[in-house]
Amino acid sequence: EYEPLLSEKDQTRVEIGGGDGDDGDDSADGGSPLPDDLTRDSLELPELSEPELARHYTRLSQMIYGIDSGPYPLGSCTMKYNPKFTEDVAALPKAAVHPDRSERSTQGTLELMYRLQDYLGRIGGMDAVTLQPPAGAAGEFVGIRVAAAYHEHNGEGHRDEVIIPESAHGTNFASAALGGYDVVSLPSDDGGRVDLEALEAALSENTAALMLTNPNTLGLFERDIEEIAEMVHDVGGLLYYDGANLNALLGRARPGDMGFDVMHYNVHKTFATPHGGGGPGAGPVGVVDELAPFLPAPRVRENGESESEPGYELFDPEHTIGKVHGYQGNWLVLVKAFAYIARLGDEGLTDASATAVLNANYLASRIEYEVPYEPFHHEFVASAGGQDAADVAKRMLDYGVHPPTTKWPEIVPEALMTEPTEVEGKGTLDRLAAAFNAVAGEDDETLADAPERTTARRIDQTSAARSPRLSWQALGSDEE
Amino acid sequence: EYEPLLSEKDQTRVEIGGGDGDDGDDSADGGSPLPDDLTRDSLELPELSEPELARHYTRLSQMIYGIDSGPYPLGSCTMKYNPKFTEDVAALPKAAVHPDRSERSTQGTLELMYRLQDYLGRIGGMDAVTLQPPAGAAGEFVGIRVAAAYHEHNGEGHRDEVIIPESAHGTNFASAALGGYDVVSLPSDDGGRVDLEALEAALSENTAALMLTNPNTLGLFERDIEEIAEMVHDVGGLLYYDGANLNALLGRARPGDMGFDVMHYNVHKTFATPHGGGGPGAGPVGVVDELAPFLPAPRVRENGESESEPGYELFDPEHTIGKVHGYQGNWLVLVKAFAYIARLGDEGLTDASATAVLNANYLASRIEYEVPYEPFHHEFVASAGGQDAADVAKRMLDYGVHPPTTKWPEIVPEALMTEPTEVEGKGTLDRLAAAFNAVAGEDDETLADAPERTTARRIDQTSAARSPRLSWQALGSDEE
Amino acid sequence: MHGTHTTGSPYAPHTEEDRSAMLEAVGAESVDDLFDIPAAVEFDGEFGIDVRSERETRRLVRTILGRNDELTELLGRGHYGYYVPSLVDHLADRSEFLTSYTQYQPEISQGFLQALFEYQSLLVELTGLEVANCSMYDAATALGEAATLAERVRDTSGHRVLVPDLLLEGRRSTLENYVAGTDLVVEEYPTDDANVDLAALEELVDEECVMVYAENPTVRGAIEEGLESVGDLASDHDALFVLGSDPIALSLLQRPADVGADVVVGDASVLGLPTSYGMGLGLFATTDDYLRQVPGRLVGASEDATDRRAFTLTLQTREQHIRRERATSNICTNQAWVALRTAMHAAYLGPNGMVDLAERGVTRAEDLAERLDDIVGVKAPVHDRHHLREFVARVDQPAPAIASDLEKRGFAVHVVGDHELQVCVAGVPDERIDPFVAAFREVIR
Amino acid sequence: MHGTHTTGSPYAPHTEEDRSAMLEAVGAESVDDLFDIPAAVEFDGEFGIDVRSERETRRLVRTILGRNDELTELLGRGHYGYYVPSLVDHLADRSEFLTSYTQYQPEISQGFLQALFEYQSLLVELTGLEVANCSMYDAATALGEAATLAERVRDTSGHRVLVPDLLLEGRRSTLENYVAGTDLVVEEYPTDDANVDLAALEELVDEECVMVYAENPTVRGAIEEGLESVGDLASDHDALFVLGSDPIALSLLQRPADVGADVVVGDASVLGLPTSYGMGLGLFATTDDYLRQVPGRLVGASEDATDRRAFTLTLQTREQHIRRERATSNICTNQAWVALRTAMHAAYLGPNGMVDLAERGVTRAEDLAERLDDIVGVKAPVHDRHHLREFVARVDQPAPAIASDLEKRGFAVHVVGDHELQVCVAGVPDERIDPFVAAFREVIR
Repeated sequence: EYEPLLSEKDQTRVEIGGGDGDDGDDSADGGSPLPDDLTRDSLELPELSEPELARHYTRLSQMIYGIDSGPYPLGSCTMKYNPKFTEDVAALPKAAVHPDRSERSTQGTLELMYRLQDYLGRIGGMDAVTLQPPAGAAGEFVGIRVAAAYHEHNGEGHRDEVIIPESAHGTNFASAALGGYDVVSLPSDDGGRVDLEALEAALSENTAALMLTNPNTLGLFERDIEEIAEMVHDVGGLLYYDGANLNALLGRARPGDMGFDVMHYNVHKTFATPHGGGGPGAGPVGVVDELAPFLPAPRVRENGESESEPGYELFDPEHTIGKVHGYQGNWLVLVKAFAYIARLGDEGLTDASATAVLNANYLASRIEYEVPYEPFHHEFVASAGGQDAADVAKRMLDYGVHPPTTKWPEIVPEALMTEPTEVEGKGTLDRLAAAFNAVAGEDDETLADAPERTTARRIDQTSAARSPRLSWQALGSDEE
Repeated sequence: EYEPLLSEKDQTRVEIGGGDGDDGDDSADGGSPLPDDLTRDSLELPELSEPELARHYTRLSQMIYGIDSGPYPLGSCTMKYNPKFTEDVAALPKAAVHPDRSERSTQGTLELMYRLQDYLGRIGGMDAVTLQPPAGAAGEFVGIRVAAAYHEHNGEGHRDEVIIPESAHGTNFASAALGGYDVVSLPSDDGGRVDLEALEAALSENTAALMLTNPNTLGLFERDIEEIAEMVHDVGGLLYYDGANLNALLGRARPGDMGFDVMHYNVHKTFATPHGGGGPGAGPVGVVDELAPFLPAPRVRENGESESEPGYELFDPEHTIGKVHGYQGNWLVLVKAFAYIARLGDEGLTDASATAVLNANYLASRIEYEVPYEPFHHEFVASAGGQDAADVAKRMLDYGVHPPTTKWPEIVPEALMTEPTEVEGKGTLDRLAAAFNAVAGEDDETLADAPERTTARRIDQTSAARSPRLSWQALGSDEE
Repeated sequence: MHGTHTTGSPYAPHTEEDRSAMLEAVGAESVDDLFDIPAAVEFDGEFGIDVRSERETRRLVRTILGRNDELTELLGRGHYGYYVPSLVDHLADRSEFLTSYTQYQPEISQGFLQALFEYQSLLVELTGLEVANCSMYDAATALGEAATLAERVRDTSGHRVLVPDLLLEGRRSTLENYVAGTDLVVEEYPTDDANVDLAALEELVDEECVMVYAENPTVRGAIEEGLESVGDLASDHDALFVLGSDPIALSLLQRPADVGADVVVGDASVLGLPTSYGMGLGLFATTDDYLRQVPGRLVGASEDATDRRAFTLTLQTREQHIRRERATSNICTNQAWVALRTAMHAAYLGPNGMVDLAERGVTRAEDLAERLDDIVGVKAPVHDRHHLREFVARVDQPAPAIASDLEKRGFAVHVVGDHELQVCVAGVPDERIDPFVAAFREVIR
Repeated sequence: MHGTHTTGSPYAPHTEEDRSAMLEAVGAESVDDLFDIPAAVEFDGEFGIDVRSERETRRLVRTILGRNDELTELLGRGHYGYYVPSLVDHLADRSEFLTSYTQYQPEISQGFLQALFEYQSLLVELTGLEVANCSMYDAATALGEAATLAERVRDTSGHRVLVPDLLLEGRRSTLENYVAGTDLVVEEYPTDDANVDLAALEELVDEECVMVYAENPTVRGAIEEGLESVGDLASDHDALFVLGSDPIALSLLQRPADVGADVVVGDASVLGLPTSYGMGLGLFATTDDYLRQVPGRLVGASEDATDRRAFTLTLQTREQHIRRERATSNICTNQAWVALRTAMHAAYLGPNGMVDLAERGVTRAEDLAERLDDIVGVKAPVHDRHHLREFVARVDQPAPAIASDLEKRGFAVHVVGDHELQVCVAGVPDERIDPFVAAFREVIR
């Protein structure tokens, strides 16, 4: 059922003014405490009561599919169950501190950050970690900036190219470009992995870095990773690890051990922090020792004042690139990630990856769509074949499940990029496979008309983009 | 969409035993720490993971209409918005204390109870209050027991009758009966109020008490209340106030001022604590000074140790009836009620009643069904006339609103007992009226087939009662 | 303008224009005109309760409750502080569960009805009895209801109700109130080393008894060893055998159906509720024989008009809103939301988790008793029994002084005799045990 | 057996039988067979991270964070601790909001899309500009994005970006990183008594400028008095005028559209988020002219196949997942859930509440400054301006020592100069003001 906009429920205009700017009791007589030339004239917004708002947002929530609604197999966007207790720890009153407080009075916050830096370092095989980047893409940008600063520091500021496989996440390209680099796109080989010859050709003295996802977006492990690392390092480039698919490898392999110099972690993908409908996320970055002096400022370290009861302090890395966020990133998200890691420990983390890989393989074995590339790990990319992958996704909505990521990576025609994660049990995977297979047997017309059982039917994207209406103000009076 | 039972998702049987009862390391070898003859053989229940449970209960919640879903005009069952912040205060870690702790270490709990006793006394015009009854009906029972103890104490143990108007809540009759009283049922006069002649006839030296709801279940104020009180008191009886409809009178009239000797408060109805799908509630009882010595034990008072910083202690009233709950009732509910009262204060409470009465009158003026008795206050009873009131209710479900209480009180044929409360705005009342009026224009067949847009269609009550299936064990294998 | 609301209910959405329009529609000049209250009983005073903002109110409650001391509670005796998983809070707090009314309209209440049906099923498995209602207030009131049920189904001339001499005062007193309106008389039978004194009970039971009540574990934490004999004694004399227990104990100890229990009562909120100053959840289960005499609400399966399974409150003709003074109980609002929480917690644990939790209650109590027993001047446990989660310790010094000294060190225990303390491990974190033993050593010196 | 789970992920539902059946289905002996990792890079070590129960983990975090002192924070400078009503927590925490992904499938995401559309509309009203995106990370990154937008839409030879000398270091440094890959150069212009020094700015602005940035209020809490002139200066030289502000300030102060702002950035989480160590919500609004150059996500209205209004992410061809290295920004995951909370908080306040909150920010700051000014050795406010919620005070003694002494008494303030403190009233409860003034008096002696 349709829920009116807040503005369709109420619009109240408040006139502002009457103030002369004197230090008198303006607020008492309803006038503004500011002179008129410093204030706006009026403000017109909805004015509703608490019960009305509770109903509005309750109703809106009912028109959203979340991880507690069912499986969410969005490839490379790992949507796993978000443990409820992590909300409780992030809501602790002592978590609510101002970033400008003294280090002395925020030892708890600093200790938690220190411990999380340490955990992440161990998990990724990295020597130093910054928690500042507020999302994965921000982490990529930090990696790019760190690489730039490193090369600059070494008198190699001429390096102006970043090499990225064609099948990589779009953010890789955009982050490299934001960092001022030219992007050299790398084709895949027949097996869906990095083409070593093409890489050889792409590498040069202008190479600043190669950005790699491993397992890649097809779920394939880049088996030649050692050779790739050697090749990149041989020309003086750095190797960047996109952490989007780290959930495949926990406890089995570490980017640091594969020769990566710098990496980001996606805490919502790997460490189960909620995605919140599009954030906040967190994209900590780990680096090898050589790059640590370039990390953003500040980081946290022990202050060495007492051995029995360690204290913590902030410090600026020697050649820091500065800041990429006004403060220290998405702190409340970091608290949840810390709690998740502390809950699972070695065994839980390792099992999460093992089970995620088992789940992907099992699900792939149950569906009728072809999966051209293997052996995949935590995700696989099926092909919708003669069907339109986007239509397949819309039709899957009618079966009560969230569809996979579609039409990407482009190496697979009509791609259905599928990642069930470890939290789906066999029964759920069977239901999910049944949904895939039901759609596989349907005709194009049915698919094109889908979805038909959802809150909204198929939404017209073209009209949305052709005549953008981005606010209730833009809707026009006929709609209000 | 159908949600399977937990038992349909999993059944796991755990065998118990292997223990010899020695104080050895039984648990280490998997055996029971108890000898077999003290344990059961096995336990068979569903064993599911946290994500599966989150989805189960999320799905179940989606099949429930709550106060945040829309209006809930259940007459005499006041369903008003439950302020979210009251959940926060009830969840404070310091609210979680054990009832057997020392008074010294639970001064916070005792102070809150003391203050709530005090608030309730002022609101009801009562001299002493107990918070122990865990629901309204339990409050009634306390009132009945207190009356019995009082009469007994005065050598009037022979009084064995409680007079109750026909239109009273069912619990009045049941509570009086549980207290061992014969119930004398009192007809209404033509105006829907207490028939003074009938009351005169019913009163006698055997009268222990008259239980009265005011405004009564028709929403009418018992204008003769002073005379009624005098009549009851003249024969030595006590006057009991059923607090179910107190939400009509806050700040306008107090039971104590009307001559009532004892009353209960329904905290969910008057003070907005959530009803939780059927509880927990709380039914504090207030009494005049004369009855205070008979209240349940213990109550809270200031300990008089310090004037500057008052302390609190528990005490047993001199002639206490003892306990009606193992401890002190539904403590967490009391915390919420306290917070609500402290938030609203005099002005908020008074306005709540004024607005509740305005809302009832406005809604009644908008609907096409006849409302035979007036002037009503916070609720009114319309008649479905030639329609079946229960069918009307079922059909209203199809219009997305919760229907009123139906078929009661019986004084109105096919009663639609309606109480919108103060939290519904004009717009919502208009929508509610529209639902009433849409149904009013429909034929019996449509009504009999209703509801058709709900999770479940009309449910077969007869079959449910004729062959009760009260557990998944009773469902039989064909259903599982 | 909610942030600064100073007059009126903050939860009423009305604008002044709304009020005017509504008054006009009903033909009144002001809201005052709508009230029909004789002047003589009108209230023109004030309550003297201040209006507060939401924030101020939260601070007020936080300040008041802040006066509660922070103690590690080794307390039990009917109310337990087991850890409740976060899942329970988050799911039970969904407003659809929290803010709905009793399920009088089952078609829009299927979710809650199913959850309560699952709760009833949980109790059926735990007790082995066929029928469980969907809640009473607490263990004490459930016991009272059991007695009135016994009177109804055993309407001979008998009127004796036998309960153990150790019965908690709150339960005993509540029971007395519940039977005050009946001919029943509550009598005690003695216990022997914290179990039923079977020989004494045999002496006491006769044809005048309508009910024999026993608890497992007993109030002192001892596990009953003669339950079958109690059941036999009761049934031999046509008395109901009513057993008091709880879901964790029932996960491990003898199944009530196997020892002849006719009714099981107790507090089911050992699962689902944290320590909450005695707020509870009355468990009530019985056999099919007494189905139509059961107090309280029952959820049953049925079908809807499309023949799909659906749930509904059923057998409501037992209840007060229909049968009035002839109802099986006066209960109306019960503890549905707590029952929901209990079912959630049980489902979270699963049978393995429940048995494990009970078994650890045995071993942890045993271990702690042993450690206290090592202290000179302490004997623990006093009773030569198996214990579940709590036990009695004898101290040479006066028990109240010891308890008070322990409290100063941050620990709360029960005083149950001049030289007897009761100590409970339920919900106590492992890492608090060592400090407790250390504190005990200190105060006993 | 979740209560005692010691191996494996506690959030994976698999039984051993499930695993076996699944392995059989995929034709593998063990899960190890499914991994295709060369032996040389296999990890055979351990992280050394202990497994903990849920309860233990909660206690661990509580213990660690417990080391944060409890202070009354009179802190601002870009991050504010306004009281967030309970409604926001309870509704935003509904799992449908909290656990859903970006709305790539709008048909099952209408609720979130509508909430974000309403958030965008809120910003449109507040700024008077036509387009607002549905979030950036925070104020600093939004400023960085504004600069790269300026470079794109002003692709003359110009490369100068002018910012105030008082600009917060975190914003300045972030901006520097955002423009590091461009030809842009960030330069400072001076301020005069905590407002833009218009004369100096006029000297500095030339045709090489692509952007002039100013904030209202300024970082020292002073309300800008020359914004229109700044706007004129910028537009006279074809530079973008980028204004930094926030929803509370915007409720009361001059409307950006009225002073010629081309872009508004800032931290919108002043509404919706409590103090959270700098976590924020990047506000980004601009004019229709730059619609197709906007960074980040946009929600638009459209129709579904039945012609009913429906919402969807739109103009995605600007974004990285489609346009890759030619995208308008690299942002993907943004701060959607915080935007939801901000919209909720704004809706809770309504326009009256928002204006009132801003006005009280003016009067309370004024009042507190006056009270501090009464103390010998203190001048407050230092700047002869109107202030919103914070101001600078000059102290005769060294400011760091004063701040440290205040901290010992439970109050946190900013040190912004050798003899300058900055004090903020936002979110500070009224009853903490007297004790603060008293403490200030004490430490100044």
